[in-house]
Amino acid sequence: MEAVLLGMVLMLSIFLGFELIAKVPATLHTPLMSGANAISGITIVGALISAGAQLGTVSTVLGALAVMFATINVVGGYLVTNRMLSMFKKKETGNTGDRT
Amino acid sequence: MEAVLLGMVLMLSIFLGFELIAKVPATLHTPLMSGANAISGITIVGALISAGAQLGTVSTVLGALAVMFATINVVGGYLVTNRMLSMFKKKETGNTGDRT
Amino acid sequence: MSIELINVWYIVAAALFVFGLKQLGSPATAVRGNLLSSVGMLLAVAATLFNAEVLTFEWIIGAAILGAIIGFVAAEKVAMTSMPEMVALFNGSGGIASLFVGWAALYNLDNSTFTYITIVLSIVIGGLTFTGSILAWGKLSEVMPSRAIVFGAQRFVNALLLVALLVCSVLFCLDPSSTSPYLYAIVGLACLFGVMAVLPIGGADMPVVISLLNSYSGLAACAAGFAIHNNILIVAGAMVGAAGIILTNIMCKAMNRSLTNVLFSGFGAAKQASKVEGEVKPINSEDASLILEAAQSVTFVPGYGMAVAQAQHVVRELGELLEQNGAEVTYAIHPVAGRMPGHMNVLLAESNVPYDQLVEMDDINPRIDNIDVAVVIGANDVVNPAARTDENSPIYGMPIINVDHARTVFVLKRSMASGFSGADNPLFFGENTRMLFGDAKASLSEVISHFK
Amino acid sequence: MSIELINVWYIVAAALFVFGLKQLGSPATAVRGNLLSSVGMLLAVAATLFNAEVLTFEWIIGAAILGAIIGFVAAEKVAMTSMPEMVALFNGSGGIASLFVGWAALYNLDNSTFTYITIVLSIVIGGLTFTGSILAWGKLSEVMPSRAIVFGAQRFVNALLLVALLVCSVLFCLDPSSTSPYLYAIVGLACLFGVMAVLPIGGADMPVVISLLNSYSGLAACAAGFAIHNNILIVAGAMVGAAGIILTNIMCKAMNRSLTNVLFSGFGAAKQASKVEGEVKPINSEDASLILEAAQSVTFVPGYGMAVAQAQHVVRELGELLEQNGAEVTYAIHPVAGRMPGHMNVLLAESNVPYDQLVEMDDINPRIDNIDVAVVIGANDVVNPAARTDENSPIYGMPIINVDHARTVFVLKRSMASGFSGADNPLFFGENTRMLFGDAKASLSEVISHFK
Amino acid sequence: MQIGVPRETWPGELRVAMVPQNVKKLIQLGFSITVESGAGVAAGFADEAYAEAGAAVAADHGAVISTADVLACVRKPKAEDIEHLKSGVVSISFLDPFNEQSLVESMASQGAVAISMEMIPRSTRAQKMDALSSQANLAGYVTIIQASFHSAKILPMMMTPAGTIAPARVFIIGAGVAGLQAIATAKRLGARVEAFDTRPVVAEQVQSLGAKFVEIDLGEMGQTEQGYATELTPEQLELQREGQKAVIANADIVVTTAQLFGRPAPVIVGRDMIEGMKPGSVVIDMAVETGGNVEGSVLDEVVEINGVKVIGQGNLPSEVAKNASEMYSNNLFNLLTEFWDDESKTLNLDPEDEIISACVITRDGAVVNETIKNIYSGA
Amino acid sequence: MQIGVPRETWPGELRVAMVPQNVKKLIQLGFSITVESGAGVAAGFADEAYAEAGAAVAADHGAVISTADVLACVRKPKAEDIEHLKSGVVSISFLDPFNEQSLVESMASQGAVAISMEMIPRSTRAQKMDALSSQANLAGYVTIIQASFHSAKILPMMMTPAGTIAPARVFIIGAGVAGLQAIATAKRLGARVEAFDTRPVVAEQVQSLGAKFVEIDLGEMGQTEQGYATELTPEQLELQREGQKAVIANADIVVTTAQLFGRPAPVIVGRDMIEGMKPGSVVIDMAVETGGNVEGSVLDEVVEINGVKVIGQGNLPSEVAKNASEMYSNNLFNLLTEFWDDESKTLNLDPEDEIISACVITRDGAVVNETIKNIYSGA
Ligand SMILES: NC(=O)c1ccc[n+]([C@@H]2O[C@H](COP(=O)([O-])OP(=O)(O)OC[C@H]3O[C@@H](n4cnc5c(N)ncnc54)[C@H](OP(=O)(O)O)[C@@H]3O)[C@@H](O)[C@H]2O)c1
Ligand SMILES: NC(=O)c1ccc[n+]([C@@H]2O[C@H](COP(=O)([O-])OP(=O)(O)OC[C@H]3O[C@@H](n4cnc5c(N)ncnc54)[C@H](OP(=O)(O)O)[C@@H]3O)[C@@H](O)[C@H]2O)c1
Ligand SMILES: NC(=O)c1ccc[n+]([C@@H]2O[C@H](COP(=O)([O-])OP(=O)(O)OC[C@H]3O[C@@H](n4cnc5c(N)ncnc54)[C@H](O)[C@@H]3O)[C@@H](O)[C@H]2O)c1
Ligand SMILES: NC(=O)c1ccc[n+]([C@@H]2O[C@H](COP(=O)([O-])OP(=O)(O)OC[C@H]3O[C@@H](n4cnc5c(N)ncnc54)[C@H](O)[C@@H]3O)[C@@H](O)[C@H]2O)c1
Repeated sequence: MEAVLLGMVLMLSIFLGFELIAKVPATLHTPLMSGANAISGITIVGALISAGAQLGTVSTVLGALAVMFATINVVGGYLVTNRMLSMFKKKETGNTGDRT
Repeated sequence: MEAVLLGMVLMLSIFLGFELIAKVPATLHTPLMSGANAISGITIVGALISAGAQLGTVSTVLGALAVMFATINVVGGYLVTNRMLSMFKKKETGNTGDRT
Repeated sequence: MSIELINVWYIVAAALFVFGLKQLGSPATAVRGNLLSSVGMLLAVAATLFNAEVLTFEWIIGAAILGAIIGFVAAEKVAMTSMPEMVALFNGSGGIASLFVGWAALYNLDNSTFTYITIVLSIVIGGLTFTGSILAWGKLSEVMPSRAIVFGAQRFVNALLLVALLVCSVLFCLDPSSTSPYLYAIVGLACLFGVMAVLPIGGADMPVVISLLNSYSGLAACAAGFAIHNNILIVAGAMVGAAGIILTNIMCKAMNRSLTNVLFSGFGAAKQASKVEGEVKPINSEDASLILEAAQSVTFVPGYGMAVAQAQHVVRELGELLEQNGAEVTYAIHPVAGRMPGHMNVLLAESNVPYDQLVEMDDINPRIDNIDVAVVIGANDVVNPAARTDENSPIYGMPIINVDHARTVFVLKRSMASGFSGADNPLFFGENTRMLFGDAKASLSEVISHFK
Repeated sequence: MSIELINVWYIVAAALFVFGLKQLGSPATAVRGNLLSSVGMLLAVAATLFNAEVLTFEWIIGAAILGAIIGFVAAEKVAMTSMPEMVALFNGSGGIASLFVGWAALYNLDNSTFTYITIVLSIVIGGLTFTGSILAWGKLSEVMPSRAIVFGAQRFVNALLLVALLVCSVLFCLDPSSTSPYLYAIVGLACLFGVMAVLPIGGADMPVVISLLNSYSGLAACAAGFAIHNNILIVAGAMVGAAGIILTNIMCKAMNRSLTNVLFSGFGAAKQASKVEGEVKPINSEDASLILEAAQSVTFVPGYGMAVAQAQHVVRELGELLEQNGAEVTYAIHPVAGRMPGHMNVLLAESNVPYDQLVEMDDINPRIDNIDVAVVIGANDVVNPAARTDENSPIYGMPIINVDHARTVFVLKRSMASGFSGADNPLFFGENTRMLFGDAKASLSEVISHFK
Repeated sequence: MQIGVPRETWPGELRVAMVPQNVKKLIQLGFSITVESGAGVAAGFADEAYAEAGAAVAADHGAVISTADVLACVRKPKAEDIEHLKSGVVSISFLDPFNEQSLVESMASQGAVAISMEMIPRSTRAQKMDALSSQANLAGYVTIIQASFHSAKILPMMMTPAGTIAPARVFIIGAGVAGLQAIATAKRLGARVEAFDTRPVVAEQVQSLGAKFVEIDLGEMGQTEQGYATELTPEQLELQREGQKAVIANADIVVTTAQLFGRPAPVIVGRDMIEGMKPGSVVIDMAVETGGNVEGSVLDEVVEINGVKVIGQGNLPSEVAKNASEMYSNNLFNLLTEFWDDESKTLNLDPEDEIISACVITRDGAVVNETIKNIYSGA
Repeated sequence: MQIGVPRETWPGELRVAMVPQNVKKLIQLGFSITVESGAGVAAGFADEAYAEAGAAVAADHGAVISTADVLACVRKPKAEDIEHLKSGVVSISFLDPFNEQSLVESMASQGAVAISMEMIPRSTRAQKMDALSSQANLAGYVTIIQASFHSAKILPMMMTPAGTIAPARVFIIGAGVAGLQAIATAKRLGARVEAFDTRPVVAEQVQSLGAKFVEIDLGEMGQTEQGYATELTPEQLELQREGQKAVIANADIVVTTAQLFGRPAPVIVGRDMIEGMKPGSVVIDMAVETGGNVEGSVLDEVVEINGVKVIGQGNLPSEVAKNASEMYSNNLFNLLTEFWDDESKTLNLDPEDEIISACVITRDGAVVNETIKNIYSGA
């Protein structure tokens, strides 16, 4: 039953993802991509569980590796996105550097 | 756990509902309301379960009543919506009868 | 069918609802959207019938057939003009159905407190949706007086009702049982509250109320879903609930009202009968575009401000958009508008406004009562009703374009400043006047951008 | 913390992701959006640490600190201009993390077949995201040649790879074990496939590829979520996956390409070097508006068709919009455009185009190479390159406005019909030409409506 | 009441004070009207049209004058007609009371109620009777038509196979009613238009027509309550001439409209400036009748100075006599109906009314208008 | 090579064949240029400007004529000048070869290469040399300026306190180059414009300027390869006049531009139609020089018929002599540079070239142009 519920969750999430990114100005494409990339680092949650669950050394090592990579993704992703966005705040219609 | 999962489902559904009805032309307000009303007749599913579950006469009678009312809502709702919409097809910019 | 398989079907049904709702939002796909969502409903119902818990069918079949016939006949027979009240009735049935589902769920054996709370919610929301919808129907179909019904202690009574409802609910949840007296109290109070909530709302605001109640009936279904742990009820109910709220909000905006204003203006009216005057009602460009979209006749009244803003091109553009939208568009030119004779003509000719859409003051005034929206673009003195009414005004006696007689007036200017003559303008405080502040060209461009 | 409570926090985190993504879509709120979503991430991580299954922390802390330092340094040190490659690298780490999570999940004891399938999915998608991203980084940072790399049997090799991957996956699922040799085969093949998929794509298309890989890494997380039955992974992963697909699509449109064209044009190029000519590439108004939005210099080239369509007002309006958007806008007037001397001047003056934006043919031609988009509005003969190149053309020798030298050319006309002189126009088949068919006024109005 | 509409005899005057359309309406209100034969011909209104509208057409000038209760003229009545006027006659015309003391006084002694159309106040309420504005408006249009007629250059820009013609540069000095209409007309024809006025408030009005306002700092400036400009000091005038020099040198067409109500016009374009202009350019002096804004301009003549045509055409509204007559006639009609008492069928010229008190110059045998009285007694 | 630019002596001709701007460029290319003193004055180009541009200014007309290798004129050379021409001189002008047989023949016998600017083909390539178009374009503008100058009505609409003035109705007959520019100018001034042409293809062009095309069914119609209209049969002309009647009666301004290349213009506006118009209206006959489209029009005069002014002003481009000269001069410049051989510093007038074969009338002592030869031998 839980798997099915998760299916419902999946379906709703996909729709929501589609709807959210309906009309985005071109200048935001790169930051948006980067921001979404940071969110996809959510796999860190899985990594944490794997690394912490003590299912054997291999599993723990794999988990730890996963934690490291996922952390890179999360930390780097959010920071980079933030840097990109703070560029916009300064010069409002800055069309440079974000031509996609 | 399941209740929590349902909570997740709830959250996603609400967001999705918000996102879906972003910009709707005025002419469609009434049909859209009517169409949404038909969907809210989904309570029929609950009614069916209540009516069929044999948890005692009271429950069954309540369920049956619920089935009846919900059916009215569903059948009437869809049909009425359809009638409204078929009006539009005929005269494209028919601004009459749908001023909200 | 296993409960898992049923739920897979529910996912499909939910997806169909999503598609359906989405497509209902655009004229080109609305019919298809309605069809999709009805297929989803069929799927959901069919899958449910395979539910292992569903044992007897006699009751179900009887009730369903009865309901289907009633629904069908009602939907087919109703005149096109009384659709809204019909929707109200259907909505009411949905509400009471949720109430019953919640109630019936009390007879389940293994309910947790959380479940009881959701049961109470489904009963309360279902009940008030039911009676509220019936009342809305009554007002719309003029079975009962459609005006706002208000009496002195209304606010107080309503507050009391709410408190009572809350208390009963808590007491019930503390000791839930299908025979608890609080149960009946809750049902009764909820129904009563539905009536009380709709009573003070006038007939003209009913579509908004119905939309709101529609949102509630979705929430009721959602609550019922929690009560019986049913997925599809939660998804569909929540989605409709959210969509309904948004839609209600859009409709309020199109009427140039706020939701609180719609719901509570009745109360306000009871207490302070004639305080309306002297209040400036600003409007934003988005709401303005919604109102213009619904208008069937629009007249533009340009003045010196249009020239200052060099807004003639955007004016014509908006005019063309409105015409394409089916509205009748005219440009009413006051002889002294602007700062030189024929000032407006020069500008409107430049922007290619057809000569036959220009009308003189004497031609527009007799029919201005039938104009849905008069858009005053940077004009002031030439639409100043003080010229008719205020003997002390420096422009008393000058004939003006009586935009204040139009159904709605938009005034586009940057501030409350007066015009050439320096006279104060009571038009800005009119009941049916909305001020769209800002440079006329910028404001109109925004209005146009909202007009897709 | 109970698993239920953790999941409640997950719900909150998911809601924050939704808000975050939504707000990232608008310049005014993007910064806040990113913040919200990072708070969501923090919540999710924190809640997870309370998970009863998480027993040891040493590994975690070490790995996390290492990862955080790397991520921080990389993000802070990277030059503004090499952001895209940095995003690619981060994305790759996400991919390989998913691969590891899936792999580690093999060591769970009570996996169902369904779970094994999702494990394989998370490994495959994670793996190809990883190598694909690394390669994309390589191409962008010019560590390796950025051009499309193609070789003869590429298609065949790729097909073979896919089949092998599929076979191994099936075999693995039939007899899943953490020591199955198929597991290693799957990992290897997935990584190889990632490389092969990105190899034939040119450097200029990399942003699209990164966006697509980004979507994949979301899907990998989602698959990993199923593998370990974790809610938030599914929600966030699926949402990012869907958003990524949409975004990829938008980006393709803004580049005036289709996704398949981006992904497979390299293959095509390998086989048929010079077939490009003779093909008319239509464009729709929405895509045209996306391209115009990104342009920094736009020149309009009006011709007789603008006059026929009476499109002068919309032209000016679009010009103004583009200027507000930061683009430099000019109107290049050919001396014989239209049907009488000065025809274009009359119309553009009517619509109030400032005189200093009008440029003569001899002034625009030397700098037309630097124009991002030349918009040809109902002109034909005056932009016909045959006048330069084709001695047999009736207009051979007439100087023309060399719009074919601009980076992109839009031609707005109703058909492929020729102009006054009856000469065929090779411009319409140009590599950088897009035809926007339809009445010029209608087309431009549509373009404007997409320009919010 | 009997309205008399004599034929205008002023040299070059083509307008008529009342057009058939208004004749008809006035007769419906209860007036009776006599029109001198041929009065409207020059403006395009034949005697038959008047007859059709219900007026009596009389060949005898004297009869029209002597039977009228209301005498409707464009120009001031001739001195020799005054003695034939009925006592109590309401005489409406551009009376020019500032310069016509003897005429005004003879009208007073004849017992006429002399209304001077120039003196209609410039209030929002009186605008429909404001003939000065209605005629100035047309005059502004005419200046540009005249200028383009005489110019060796076309006004619009043209990019053609035979080269690009730059738009003409037009400079308008004085942006009152006439100046604004001149701006609008020149803009319509595609010229680049610049304008200057001593009243800073009009800068916005100039821009509202899409033209450029030339900024010249003259120090403290003002306008009277009526919206008329105050006179410049000699220093200010010098500043203005200095500031305009460059603009004039670049201009293909210069139009001066700077009139000062009741006073001679200031000279603001000197010979030196004209000599600085390109040959083939045109200067139009709208104020030529009140002394001229342009040095060397001659009334009703086109003078050529160094290849520059200086046009001193007077009575510009008369150039579009048909529309000018219609508008003047409408002004008169609005004036008459505003004060017409429908019951007693008389004109009710209440001396307290602010319009009446401003525009009625003589009444009951005396000069009653305050401004005029002051000037006469001062002079 | 020596270019001679004599002063134009044709009565009323204010244009000059070469303006200083082009003089400069031609000298850079290797020409030398002599300009007769005073040649450009009427168009606004002083002798000093020519001198500054590098031309020699000669007071002696004879010298300019006799030294020239290329003679650049607006109008055809005077008969008495022909004998002084160098043999082999290239003479460029509006030669009017259809009507000037003896002049053309004397030029032939003098050995001149006579280029007729009227005969430049109307191909897209030749458009930059097409003086007929460039001058017709300006003439179209001038017609409306003249019409509004003479009209008793203003062209734009005005809604004013003194009543609403309806926009003038303008009817343009013949929408060629001049007619289209007339439409554009009248539209600019705010008139309601209608137009008619016998060639149905121009309906779209008329609409592209925002004017209305009057539909009159004349049966089968056509145009020549060059885009000129074919002549109407008498029945068709009658149909046209019938169809136009109502439009003309309503019009305030009528402009006729219907010329037929090389043939007398058809009479399309009869006296009856003029009499049907309102007094104060204006009719402009652009074809007056080739016989006139309007019955009663007189060259260079304003005739009044029943209160309607019929204007027969000839040589309209000369009214805006400055721009007209610039454009004509540009056309000449384009012609010269198109065939200038930069190495040999000579004009290379290849008889095979389609432009040269069309516009060169005489060469090597004979009339070489096919069309003209046929007409002369036919006549
Ligand atoms: N027609 C003539 O010949 C003539 C000649 C002289 C005087 N007048 C007088 O002028 C007046 C004409 O009346 P009217 O209604 O046209 O003008 P008005 O009464 O002068 O009012 C113009 C209004 O436009 C607004 N405005 C100015 N710039 C604006 C901008 N950029 N965007 C939006 N609004 C702007 C101003 O309000 P904000 O400042 O709040 O924006 C002002 O209240 C009459 O009193 C008339 O007597 C007429
Ligand atoms: N300037 C002059 O004085 C003059 C005088 C006479 C002739 N000419 C000649 O005219 C030509 C001018 O060149 P040009 O480039 O301006 O015009 P063109 O070559 O005639 O081309 C005009 C184009 O506009 C398109 N069009 C027509 N109506 C349209 C509408 N409503 N919406 C969108 N497109 C429309 C037509 O294509 P579709 O049918 O496919 O839409 C046509 O190909 C030259 O050959 C010139 O020699 C010029
Ligand atoms: N209230 C009303 O309804 C109404 C009606 C008509 C006119 N008006 C106003 O009255 C004002 C005067 O109108 P008018 O056209 O009759 O004025 P006018 O004919 O007396 O003067 C013409 C213009 O010349 C300007 N001027 C004077 N000396 C100048 C100088 N040395 N250099 C440059 N410019 C100089 C004046 O400021 C004025 O704008 C205008 O502002 C007009 O808007 C108001
Ligand atoms: N290819 C080119 O580049 C080029 C250059 C210049 C002109 N042209 C074309 O050549 C054509 C002729 O131009 P033009 O102005 O020199 O012609 P024109 O001066 O010979 O004639 C003027 C117009 O009068 C019309 N006309 C003739 N008889 C008429 C009648 N009875 N009633 C009404 N109208 C009548 C003609 O059709 C023509 O449009 C135009 O279509 C023009 O576009 C082409």
